[in-house]
Amino acid sequence: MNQDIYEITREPIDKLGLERRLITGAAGAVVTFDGIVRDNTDGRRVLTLDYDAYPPMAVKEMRRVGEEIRERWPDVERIGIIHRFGELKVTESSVVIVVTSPHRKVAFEACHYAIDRVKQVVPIWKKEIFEDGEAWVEGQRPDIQTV
Amino acid sequence: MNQDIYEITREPIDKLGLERRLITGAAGAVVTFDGIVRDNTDGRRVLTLDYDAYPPMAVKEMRRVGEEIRERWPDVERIGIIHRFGELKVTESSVVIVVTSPHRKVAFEACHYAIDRVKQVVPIWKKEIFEDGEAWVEGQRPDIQTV
Amino acid sequence: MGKESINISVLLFGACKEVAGISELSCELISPATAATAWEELKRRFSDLERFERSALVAINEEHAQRNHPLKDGDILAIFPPVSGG
Amino acid sequence: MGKESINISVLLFGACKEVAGISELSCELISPATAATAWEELKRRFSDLERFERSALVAINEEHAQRNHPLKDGDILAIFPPVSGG
Repeated sequence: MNQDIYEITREPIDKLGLERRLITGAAGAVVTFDGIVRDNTDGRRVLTLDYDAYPPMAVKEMRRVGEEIRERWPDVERIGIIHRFGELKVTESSVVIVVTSPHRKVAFEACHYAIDRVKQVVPIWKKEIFEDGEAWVEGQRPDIQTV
Repeated sequence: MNQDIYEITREPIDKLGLERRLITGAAGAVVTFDGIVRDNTDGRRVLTLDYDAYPPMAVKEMRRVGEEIRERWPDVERIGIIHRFGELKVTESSVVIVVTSPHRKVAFEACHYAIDRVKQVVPIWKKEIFEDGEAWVEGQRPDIQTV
Repeated sequence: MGKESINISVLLFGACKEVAGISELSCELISPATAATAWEELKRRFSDLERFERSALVAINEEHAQRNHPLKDGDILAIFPPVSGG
Repeated sequence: MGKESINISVLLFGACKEVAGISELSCELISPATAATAWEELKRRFSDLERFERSALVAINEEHAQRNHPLKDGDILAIFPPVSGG
Protein backbone atom coordinates (compact mmCIF):
# COMPACT_ATOMS: atom_id res chain seq x y z
CA MET A 1 0.00 0.00 0.00
CA ASN A 2 2.93 2.30 0.68
CA GLN A 3 4.03 1.87 -2.91
CA ASP A 4 0.88 3.33 -4.38
CA ILE A 5 1.39 6.53 -6.38
CA TYR A 6 -0.69 9.72 -6.21
CA GLU A 7 0.66 12.73 -8.05
CA ILE A 8 -0.36 15.97 -9.67
CA THR A 9 1.86 17.58 -12.25
CA ARG A 10 2.13 20.28 -14.91
CA GLU A 11 4.31 18.02 -17.07
CA PRO A 12 3.08 15.43 -19.58
CA ILE A 13 2.21 12.22 -17.72
CA ASP A 14 4.76 9.42 -18.08
CA LYS A 15 2.21 6.63 -18.46
CA LEU A 16 4.67 3.83 -19.20
CA GLY A 17 6.87 4.95 -16.33
CA LEU A 18 3.88 4.91 -13.98
CA GLU A 19 3.00 1.38 -15.05
CA ARG A 20 6.58 0.21 -14.62
CA ARG A 21 6.70 1.59 -11.09
CA LEU A 22 3.58 -0.42 -10.22
CA ILE A 23 4.08 -3.78 -11.92
CA THR A 24 5.00 -6.62 -9.57
CA GLY A 25 5.31 -10.37 -10.01
CA ALA A 26 2.12 -10.87 -8.01
CA ALA A 27 -0.07 -8.92 -10.45
CA GLY A 28 -1.38 -10.76 -13.49
CA ALA A 29 -3.65 -7.94 -14.61
CA VAL A 30 -2.85 -4.29 -15.20
CA VAL A 31 -5.77 -2.06 -16.18
CA THR A 32 -5.01 1.51 -17.19
CA PHE A 33 -7.43 4.38 -17.78
CA ASP A 34 -6.08 7.27 -19.80
CA GLY A 35 -8.25 10.39 -20.05
CA ILE A 36 -7.55 12.21 -23.29
CA VAL A 37 -8.42 15.77 -24.36
CA ARG A 38 -11.11 15.33 -27.02
CA ASP A 39 -11.25 17.53 -30.11
CA ASN A 40 -14.91 18.43 -29.54
CA THR A 41 -17.62 18.80 -26.91
CA ASP A 42 -21.06 18.03 -28.28
CA GLY A 43 -19.71 18.82 -31.73
CA ARG A 44 -18.17 22.19 -30.82
CA ARG A 45 -14.49 22.21 -31.71
CA VAL A 46 -12.14 22.28 -28.73
CA LEU A 47 -8.66 23.83 -29.08
CA THR A 48 -7.26 23.22 -25.59
CA LEU A 49 -8.37 22.44 -22.06
CA ASP A 50 -7.10 24.58 -19.22
CA TYR A 51 -7.03 22.75 -15.87
CA ASP A 52 -6.89 24.57 -12.55
CA ALA A 53 -6.02 22.50 -9.48
CA TYR A 54 -5.53 22.68 -5.73
CA PRO A 55 -2.48 20.42 -5.69
CA PRO A 56 -1.97 19.42 -2.03
CA MET A 57 -5.65 18.76 -1.50
CA ALA A 58 -5.90 16.95 -4.84
CA VAL A 59 -3.21 14.50 -3.76
CA LYS A 60 -4.99 13.92 -0.44
CA GLU A 61 -8.27 13.22 -2.21
CA MET A 62 -6.65 10.85 -4.72
CA ARG A 63 -5.10 8.98 -1.80
CA ARG A 64 -8.53 8.75 -0.20
CA VAL A 65 -9.95 7.25 -3.41
CA GLY A 66 -7.18 4.69 -3.19
CA GLU A 67 -8.20 3.85 0.38
CA GLU A 68 -11.81 3.39 -0.73
CA ILE A 69 -10.60 0.99 -3.42
CA ARG A 70 -8.61 -1.10 -0.95
CA GLU A 71 -11.64 -1.41 1.30
CA ARG A 72 -13.85 -2.57 -1.56
CA TRP A 73 -11.35 -4.72 -3.44
CA PRO A 74 -8.81 -6.16 -0.98
CA ASP A 75 -7.18 -8.15 -3.81
CA VAL A 76 -5.91 -4.99 -5.50
CA GLU A 77 -2.13 -5.09 -5.67
CA ARG A 78 -1.09 -1.52 -6.65
CA ILE A 79 -2.84 1.77 -7.44
CA GLY A 80 -1.41 4.76 -9.28
CA ILE A 81 -3.18 8.02 -10.12
CA ILE A 82 -1.51 10.97 -11.82
CA HIS A 83 -3.55 14.04 -12.80
CA ARG A 84 -2.09 16.78 -14.93
CA PHE A 85 -3.04 20.47 -14.80
CA GLY A 86 -2.28 23.60 -16.81
CA GLU A 87 -3.02 23.91 -20.52
CA LEU A 88 -3.50 20.64 -22.41
CA LYS A 89 -3.75 20.09 -26.14
CA VAL A 90 -6.07 17.71 -27.97
CA THR A 91 -4.96 14.03 -27.55
CA GLU A 92 -2.85 14.83 -24.48
CA SER A 93 -3.59 12.89 -21.28
CA SER A 94 -5.23 14.73 -18.40
CA VAL A 95 -5.34 11.79 -16.03
CA VAL A 96 -3.86 8.31 -15.96
CA ILE A 97 -5.02 5.66 -13.49
CA VAL A 98 -3.36 2.25 -13.16
CA VAL A 99 -4.69 -0.60 -11.04
CA THR A 100 -2.97 -3.98 -10.79
CA SER A 101 -4.33 -7.16 -9.25
CA PRO A 102 -3.74 -10.91 -9.49
CA HIS A 103 -6.87 -11.34 -11.65
CA ARG A 104 -8.49 -9.09 -14.21
CA LYS A 105 -12.05 -8.55 -12.94
CA VAL A 106 -10.91 -6.72 -9.81
CA ALA A 107 -8.50 -4.54 -11.76
CA PHE A 108 -11.23 -3.49 -14.24
CA GLU A 109 -13.78 -2.74 -11.53
CA ALA A 110 -11.37 -0.85 -9.30
CA CYS A 111 -9.93 1.23 -12.15
CA HIS A 112 -13.42 2.19 -13.35
CA TYR A 113 -14.40 3.13 -9.80
CA ALA A 114 -11.23 5.19 -9.44
CA ILE A 115 -11.90 7.47 -12.41
CA ASP A 116 -15.56 7.88 -11.40
CA ARG A 117 -14.49 8.99 -7.92
CA VAL A 118 -11.63 11.19 -9.15
CA LYS A 119 -14.15 13.15 -11.20
CA GLN A 120 -16.40 13.53 -8.14
CA VAL A 121 -14.02 14.51 -5.36
CA VAL A 122 -10.58 15.64 -6.54
CA PRO A 123 -10.29 19.47 -6.54
CA ILE A 124 -9.51 20.10 -10.18
CA TRP A 125 -11.47 22.28 -12.63
CA LYS A 126 -11.34 22.46 -16.38
CA LYS A 127 -12.09 25.23 -18.82
CA GLU A 128 -12.76 24.40 -22.44
CA ILE A 129 -11.11 26.76 -24.92
CA PHE A 130 -13.13 26.72 -28.16
CA GLU A 131 -12.38 28.37 -31.46
CA ASP A 132 -15.00 30.97 -30.61
CA GLY A 133 -14.99 31.31 -26.85
CA GLU A 134 -14.35 29.51 -23.60
CA ALA A 135 -16.34 27.99 -20.75
CA TRP A 136 -15.69 26.34 -17.41
CA VAL A 137 -17.06 22.82 -17.31
CA GLU A 138 -19.82 22.60 -14.71
CA GLY A 139 -19.18 19.90 -12.13
CA GLN A 140 -21.83 18.08 -10.13
CA ARG A 141 -22.43 19.38 -6.63
CA PRO A 142 -21.82 16.38 -4.38
CA ASP A 143 -24.47 15.23 -1.88
CA ILE A 144 -22.04 15.46 0.98
CA GLN A 145 -21.97 19.25 0.77
CA THR A 146 -25.49 20.46 0.39
CA VAL A 147 -25.18 23.49 2.65
CA MET B 1 -12.61 0.22 -38.26
CA ASN B 2 -9.86 -0.28 -40.80
CA GLN B 3 -7.42 1.26 -38.37
CA ASP B 4 -7.94 -1.36 -35.70
CA ILE B 5 -4.88 -3.45 -34.87
CA TYR B 6 -4.69 -7.23 -34.41
CA GLU B 7 -1.25 -8.76 -34.14
CA ILE B 8 0.61 -11.74 -32.82
CA THR B 9 4.33 -11.52 -32.17
CA ARG B 10 7.33 -13.22 -30.60
CA GLU B 11 8.81 -9.83 -29.63
CA PRO B 12 8.03 -7.87 -26.45
CA ILE B 13 4.80 -5.93 -26.96
CA ASP B 14 5.24 -2.20 -27.57
CA LYS B 15 2.33 -1.09 -25.41
CA LEU B 16 2.92 2.64 -25.65
CA GLY B 17 3.39 2.35 -29.41
CA LEU B 18 0.11 0.46 -29.71
CA GLU B 19 -1.72 3.16 -27.75
CA ARG B 20 -0.16 5.90 -29.85
CA ARG B 21 -1.31 4.21 -33.05
CA LEU B 22 -4.88 4.15 -31.73
CA ILE B 23 -5.35 7.52 -30.03
CA THR B 24 -7.47 9.99 -31.98
CA GLY B 25 -8.96 13.38 -31.16
CA ALA B 26 -12.43 11.79 -30.99
CA ALA B 27 -11.55 9.46 -28.12
CA GLY B 28 -11.72 10.86 -24.60
CA ALA B 29 -11.15 7.50 -22.91
CA VAL B 30 -8.42 4.95 -23.49
CA VAL B 31 -8.67 1.74 -21.46
CA THR B 32 -5.79 -0.72 -21.64
CA PHE B 33 -5.59 -4.25 -20.34
CA ASP B 34 -2.11 -5.66 -19.90
CA GLY B 35 -1.80 -9.34 -19.03
CA ILE B 36 1.37 -9.99 -17.07
CA VAL B 37 3.18 -13.23 -16.31
CA ARG B 38 2.64 -13.82 -12.58
CA ASP B 39 5.35 -15.23 -10.35
CA ASN B 40 3.09 -17.96 -9.00
CA THR B 41 0.04 -20.11 -9.73
CA ASP B 42 -1.89 -21.00 -6.60
CA GLY B 43 1.28 -20.40 -4.62
CA ARG B 44 3.56 -22.58 -6.80
CA ARG B 45 6.50 -20.58 -8.08
CA VAL B 46 6.46 -19.90 -11.84
CA LEU B 47 9.75 -19.35 -13.69
CA THR B 48 8.46 -18.71 -17.22
CA LEU B 49 5.39 -19.21 -19.38
CA ASP B 50 5.81 -20.85 -22.77
CA TYR B 51 3.09 -19.84 -25.25
CA ASP B 52 2.29 -21.84 -28.37
CA ALA B 53 0.13 -20.17 -31.01
CA TYR B 54 -1.51 -20.69 -34.38
CA PRO B 55 -0.67 -17.22 -35.69
CA PRO B 56 -2.83 -16.75 -38.80
CA MET B 57 -5.92 -18.17 -37.12
CA ALA B 58 -5.18 -16.22 -33.92
CA VAL B 59 -5.24 -12.96 -35.87
CA LYS B 60 -8.53 -13.95 -37.53
CA GLU B 61 -10.10 -14.75 -34.17
CA MET B 62 -8.87 -11.51 -32.60
CA ARG B 63 -10.39 -9.63 -35.52
CA ARG B 64 -13.67 -11.47 -34.91
CA VAL B 65 -13.62 -10.40 -31.25
CA GLY B 66 -13.22 -6.83 -32.51
CA GLU B 67 -16.27 -7.26 -34.74
CA GLU B 68 -18.30 -8.54 -31.79
CA ILE B 69 -17.27 -5.45 -29.83
CA ARG B 70 -18.35 -3.11 -32.59
CA GLU B 71 -21.76 -4.77 -32.73
CA ARG B 72 -22.25 -4.47 -28.97
CA TRP B 73 -20.68 -1.05 -28.43
CA PRO B 74 -21.08 1.06 -31.59
CA ASP B 75 -19.48 4.04 -29.81
CA VAL B 76 -16.10 2.33 -29.67
CA GLU B 77 -13.55 4.37 -31.57
CA ARG B 78 -10.50 2.08 -31.94
CA ILE B 79 -9.53 -1.45 -30.88
CA GLY B 80 -6.04 -2.91 -30.65
CA ILE B 81 -5.09 -6.42 -29.57
CA ILE B 82 -1.53 -7.77 -29.56
CA HIS B 83 -0.77 -11.23 -28.17
CA ARG B 84 2.76 -12.44 -27.69
CA PHE B 85 3.97 -16.04 -27.90
CA GLY B 86 7.17 -17.96 -27.20
CA GLU B 87 8.86 -17.98 -23.81
CA LEU B 88 7.90 -15.15 -21.44
CA LYS B 89 9.48 -14.21 -18.14
CA VAL B 90 7.72 -13.08 -14.97
CA THR B 91 6.34 -9.47 -15.28
CA GLU B 92 6.46 -9.58 -19.10
CA SER B 93 3.24 -8.86 -20.99
CA SER B 94 1.54 -11.75 -22.76
CA VAL B 95 -1.35 -9.72 -24.17
CA VAL B 96 -2.19 -6.04 -24.44
CA ILE B 97 -5.68 -4.82 -25.38
CA VAL B 98 -6.51 -1.16 -25.98
CA VAL B 99 -10.02 0.20 -26.52
CA THR B 100 -10.74 3.87 -27.09
CA SER B 101 -14.13 5.61 -27.08
CA PRO B 102 -15.53 9.09 -26.56
CA HIS B 103 -16.66 8.21 -23.02
CA ARG B 104 -15.18 5.91 -20.40
CA LYS B 105 -17.95 3.42 -19.61
CA VAL B 106 -17.95 1.94 -23.10
CA ALA B 107 -14.16 1.68 -23.19
CA PHE B 108 -14.08 -0.19 -19.85
CA GLU B 109 -16.86 -2.60 -20.79
CA ALA B 110 -15.51 -3.33 -24.27
CA CYS B 111 -11.94 -3.85 -23.07
CA HIS B 112 -13.09 -6.24 -20.34
CA TYR B 113 -15.19 -8.14 -22.88
CA ALA B 114 -12.23 -8.30 -25.25
CA ILE B 115 -9.88 -10.06 -22.84
CA ASP B 116 -12.65 -12.46 -21.73
CA ARG B 117 -13.26 -13.42 -25.38
CA VAL B 118 -9.57 -13.60 -26.30
CA LYS B 119 -9.11 -16.19 -23.57
CA GLN B 120 -12.08 -18.17 -24.93
CA VAL B 121 -11.52 -18.24 -28.66
CA VAL B 122 -8.01 -17.24 -29.76
CA PRO B 123 -5.87 -20.31 -30.57
CA ILE B 124 -3.02 -19.83 -28.10
CA TRP B 125 -1.88 -22.27 -25.41
CA LYS B 126 0.34 -21.71 -22.44
CA LYS B 127 2.59 -24.03 -20.50
CA GLU B 128 3.72 -23.08 -17.02
CA ILE B 129 7.36 -23.79 -16.26
CA PHE B 130 7.76 -24.23 -12.52
CA GLU B 131 10.92 -24.70 -10.49
CA ASP B 132 10.07 -28.37 -10.19
CA GLY B 133 8.21 -29.29 -13.36
CA GLU B 134 5.92 -27.97 -16.07
CA ALA B 135 2.27 -28.21 -17.07
CA TRP B 136 0.02 -27.05 -19.89
CA VAL B 137 -2.76 -24.80 -18.62
CA GLU B 138 -6.10 -26.49 -19.21
CA GLY B 139 -8.47 -24.31 -21.22
CA GLN B 140 -12.25 -24.48 -21.10
CA ARG B 141 -13.89 -26.47 -23.87
CA PRO B 142 -16.27 -24.00 -25.53
CA ASP B 143 -19.96 -24.79 -25.93
CA ILE B 144 -19.83 -24.20 -29.64
CA GLN B 145 -17.73 -27.32 -30.15
CA THR B 146 -19.32 -30.06 -28.13
CA VAL B 147 -18.80 -32.86 -30.62
CA MET C 1 -11.38 45.98 24.63
CA GLY C 2 -12.69 45.05 21.13
CA LYS C 3 -13.93 41.68 19.97
CA GLU C 4 -11.35 39.02 19.26
CA SER C 5 -10.41 38.57 15.60
CA ILE C 6 -8.77 35.80 13.58
CA ASN C 7 -6.70 35.84 10.41
CA ILE C 8 -7.23 33.24 7.75
CA SER C 9 -5.86 32.61 4.26
CA VAL C 10 -8.37 32.29 1.44
CA LEU C 11 -7.68 30.41 -1.80
CA LEU C 12 -9.98 30.63 -4.81
CA PHE C 13 -10.05 28.12 -7.64
CA GLY C 14 -11.57 27.61 -11.06
CA ALA C 15 -14.35 29.94 -12.09
CA CYS C 16 -14.40 31.51 -8.58
CA LYS C 17 -10.78 32.57 -9.03
CA GLU C 18 -11.46 33.91 -12.50
CA VAL C 19 -14.54 35.90 -11.47
CA ALA C 20 -12.86 37.39 -8.39
CA GLY C 21 -9.70 38.09 -10.35
CA ILE C 22 -7.58 36.87 -7.46
CA SER C 23 -6.30 33.48 -6.35
CA GLU C 24 -5.15 34.11 -2.80
CA LEU C 25 -5.82 36.67 -0.08
CA SER C 26 -5.78 37.18 3.66
CA CYS C 27 -8.93 37.86 5.58
CA GLU C 28 -9.49 39.16 9.11
CA LEU C 29 -12.74 38.02 10.70
CA ILE C 30 -14.45 38.72 14.02
CA SER C 31 -14.54 35.56 16.12
CA PRO C 32 -16.52 33.32 16.25
CA ALA C 33 -16.52 32.86 12.47
CA THR C 34 -17.46 30.06 10.08
CA ALA C 35 -16.75 29.45 6.42
CA ALA C 36 -20.06 31.23 5.78
CA THR C 37 -18.79 34.34 7.59
CA ALA C 38 -15.75 34.41 5.31
CA TRP C 39 -17.94 33.87 2.27
CA GLU C 40 -20.06 36.93 3.16
CA GLU C 41 -16.87 39.00 3.52
CA LEU C 42 -15.60 37.75 0.14
CA LYS C 43 -18.87 38.66 -1.59
CA ARG C 44 -18.59 42.15 -0.11
CA ARG C 45 -15.13 42.53 -1.66
CA PHE C 46 -15.87 40.72 -4.94
CA SER C 47 -19.54 41.15 -5.69
CA ASP C 48 -19.41 38.94 -8.80
CA LEU C 49 -18.88 35.94 -6.51
CA GLU C 50 -22.61 36.25 -5.71
CA ARG C 51 -23.31 34.02 -8.70
CA PHE C 52 -21.70 31.10 -6.82
CA GLU C 53 -23.93 31.59 -3.76
CA ARG C 54 -25.63 28.22 -4.22
CA SER C 55 -22.89 26.23 -5.92
CA ALA C 56 -19.63 27.14 -4.19
CA LEU C 57 -17.95 24.47 -2.11
CA VAL C 58 -15.45 25.00 0.67
CA ALA C 59 -12.45 23.18 2.06
CA ILE C 60 -10.72 24.01 5.31
CA ASN C 61 -7.06 23.04 5.64
CA GLU C 62 -7.34 20.87 2.52
CA GLU C 63 -10.39 18.93 3.67
CA HIS C 64 -13.90 19.25 2.24
CA ALA C 65 -16.08 21.05 4.80
CA GLN C 66 -19.58 22.40 5.35
CA ARG C 67 -20.13 26.16 5.23
CA ASN C 68 -21.13 26.19 8.90
CA HIS C 69 -17.75 24.76 9.89
CA PRO C 70 -16.02 27.06 12.41
CA LEU C 71 -12.79 28.81 11.47
CA LYS C 72 -9.84 29.39 13.74
CA ASP C 73 -6.83 31.66 13.44
CA GLY C 74 -4.41 30.48 10.73
CA ASP C 75 -6.89 28.29 8.86
CA ILE C 76 -6.63 27.93 5.09
CA LEU C 77 -10.06 28.30 3.52
CA ALA C 78 -10.49 27.23 -0.11
CA ILE C 79 -13.56 28.21 -2.12
CA PHE C 80 -14.38 26.66 -5.48
CA PRO C 81 -17.14 25.48 -7.82
CA PRO C 82 -18.04 21.76 -7.97
CA VAL C 83 -15.00 19.91 -9.28
CA SER C 84 -14.70 18.96 -12.96
CA GLY C 85 -11.40 17.13 -13.33
CA GLY C 86 -10.69 13.93 -15.21
CA MET D 1 -10.04 -48.33 -60.13
CA GLY D 2 -9.52 -47.65 -56.35
CA LYS D 3 -11.43 -45.25 -54.16
CA GLU D 4 -10.71 -41.55 -54.53
CA SER D 5 -8.31 -40.11 -51.96
CA ILE D 6 -7.52 -36.60 -50.70
CA ASN D 7 -4.39 -35.08 -49.24
CA ILE D 8 -4.62 -32.70 -46.31
CA SER D 9 -2.14 -30.90 -44.09
CA VAL D 10 -2.40 -31.46 -40.36
CA LEU D 11 -1.14 -28.99 -37.76
CA LEU D 12 -0.90 -29.85 -34.07
CA PHE D 13 -0.67 -27.30 -31.27
CA GLY D 14 -0.07 -27.08 -27.55
CA ALA D 15 -0.16 -30.30 -25.57
CA CYS D 16 -1.30 -32.21 -28.71
CA LYS D 17 1.87 -31.17 -30.49
CA GLU D 18 4.01 -32.07 -27.50
CA VAL D 19 2.42 -35.50 -27.01
CA ALA D 20 2.62 -36.42 -30.72
CA GLY D 21 6.15 -35.05 -30.94
CA ILE D 22 5.33 -33.44 -34.29
CA SER D 23 3.83 -30.10 -35.30
CA GLU D 24 2.97 -30.62 -38.95
CA LEU D 25 2.35 -33.59 -41.25
CA SER D 26 0.59 -34.60 -44.44
CA CYS D 27 -2.19 -37.11 -44.41
CA GLU D 28 -3.82 -39.06 -47.23
CA LEU D 29 -7.42 -40.02 -46.55
CA ILE D 30 -10.01 -42.03 -48.48
CA SER D 31 -12.84 -39.78 -49.58
CA PRO D 32 -15.38 -38.96 -48.22
CA ALA D 33 -13.54 -37.94 -45.06
CA THR D 34 -14.28 -35.67 -42.10
CA ALA D 35 -12.12 -34.20 -39.37
CA ALA D 36 -13.05 -37.27 -37.35
CA THR D 37 -11.60 -39.55 -40.07
CA ALA D 38 -8.32 -37.66 -39.86
CA TRP D 39 -8.39 -37.81 -36.07
CA GLU D 40 -8.70 -41.63 -36.19
CA GLU D 41 -5.74 -41.78 -38.57
CA LEU D 42 -3.68 -39.53 -36.27
CA LYS D 43 -4.42 -41.66 -33.23
CA ARG D 44 -3.27 -44.70 -35.21
CA ARG D 45 0.06 -43.01 -35.88
CA PHE D 46 0.45 -41.32 -32.49
CA SER D 47 -1.33 -43.46 -29.93
CA ASP D 48 -0.69 -41.02 -27.07
CA LEU D 49 -3.15 -38.61 -28.72
CA GLU D 50 -5.88 -40.89 -27.41
CA ARG D 51 -5.87 -38.89 -24.17
CA PHE D 52 -7.32 -35.92 -26.11
CA GLU D 53 -10.22 -37.99 -27.47
CA ARG D 54 -12.82 -35.94 -25.62
CA SER D 55 -11.10 -32.58 -25.35
CA ALA D 56 -9.41 -31.97 -28.72
CA LEU D 57 -10.81 -29.19 -30.89
CA VAL D 58 -10.41 -28.81 -34.62
CA ALA D 59 -10.10 -25.97 -37.08
CA ILE D 60 -10.31 -26.34 -40.84
CA ASN D 61 -8.58 -23.72 -42.93
CA GLU D 62 -8.15 -21.50 -39.85
CA GLU D 63 -11.82 -21.61 -38.80
CA HIS D 64 -13.17 -23.45 -35.77
CA ALA D 65 -15.12 -26.51 -37.00
CA GLN D 66 -17.02 -29.55 -35.76
CA ARG D 67 -15.40 -32.96 -35.99
CA ASN D 68 -18.04 -34.12 -38.46
CA HIS D 69 -17.11 -31.35 -40.88
CA PRO D 70 -16.15 -32.83 -44.30
CA LEU D 71 -12.60 -32.48 -45.57
CA LYS D 72 -11.59 -31.83 -49.14
CA ASP D 73 -8.28 -32.14 -50.92
CA GLY D 74 -5.81 -29.45 -49.84
CA ASP D 75 -7.53 -28.57 -46.58
CA ILE D 76 -5.49 -27.51 -43.56
CA LEU D 77 -6.71 -29.30 -40.46
CA ALA D 78 -5.55 -28.02 -37.07
CA ILE D 79 -5.98 -30.07 -33.91
CA PHE D 80 -5.46 -28.65 -30.46
CA PRO D 81 -6.63 -28.66 -26.82
CA PRO D 82 -9.03 -25.98 -25.56
CA VAL D 83 -7.26 -22.65 -25.82
CA SER D 84 -5.53 -21.08 -22.81
CA GLY D 85 -4.10 -17.79 -24.01
CA GLY D 86 -4.23 -14.42 -22.31
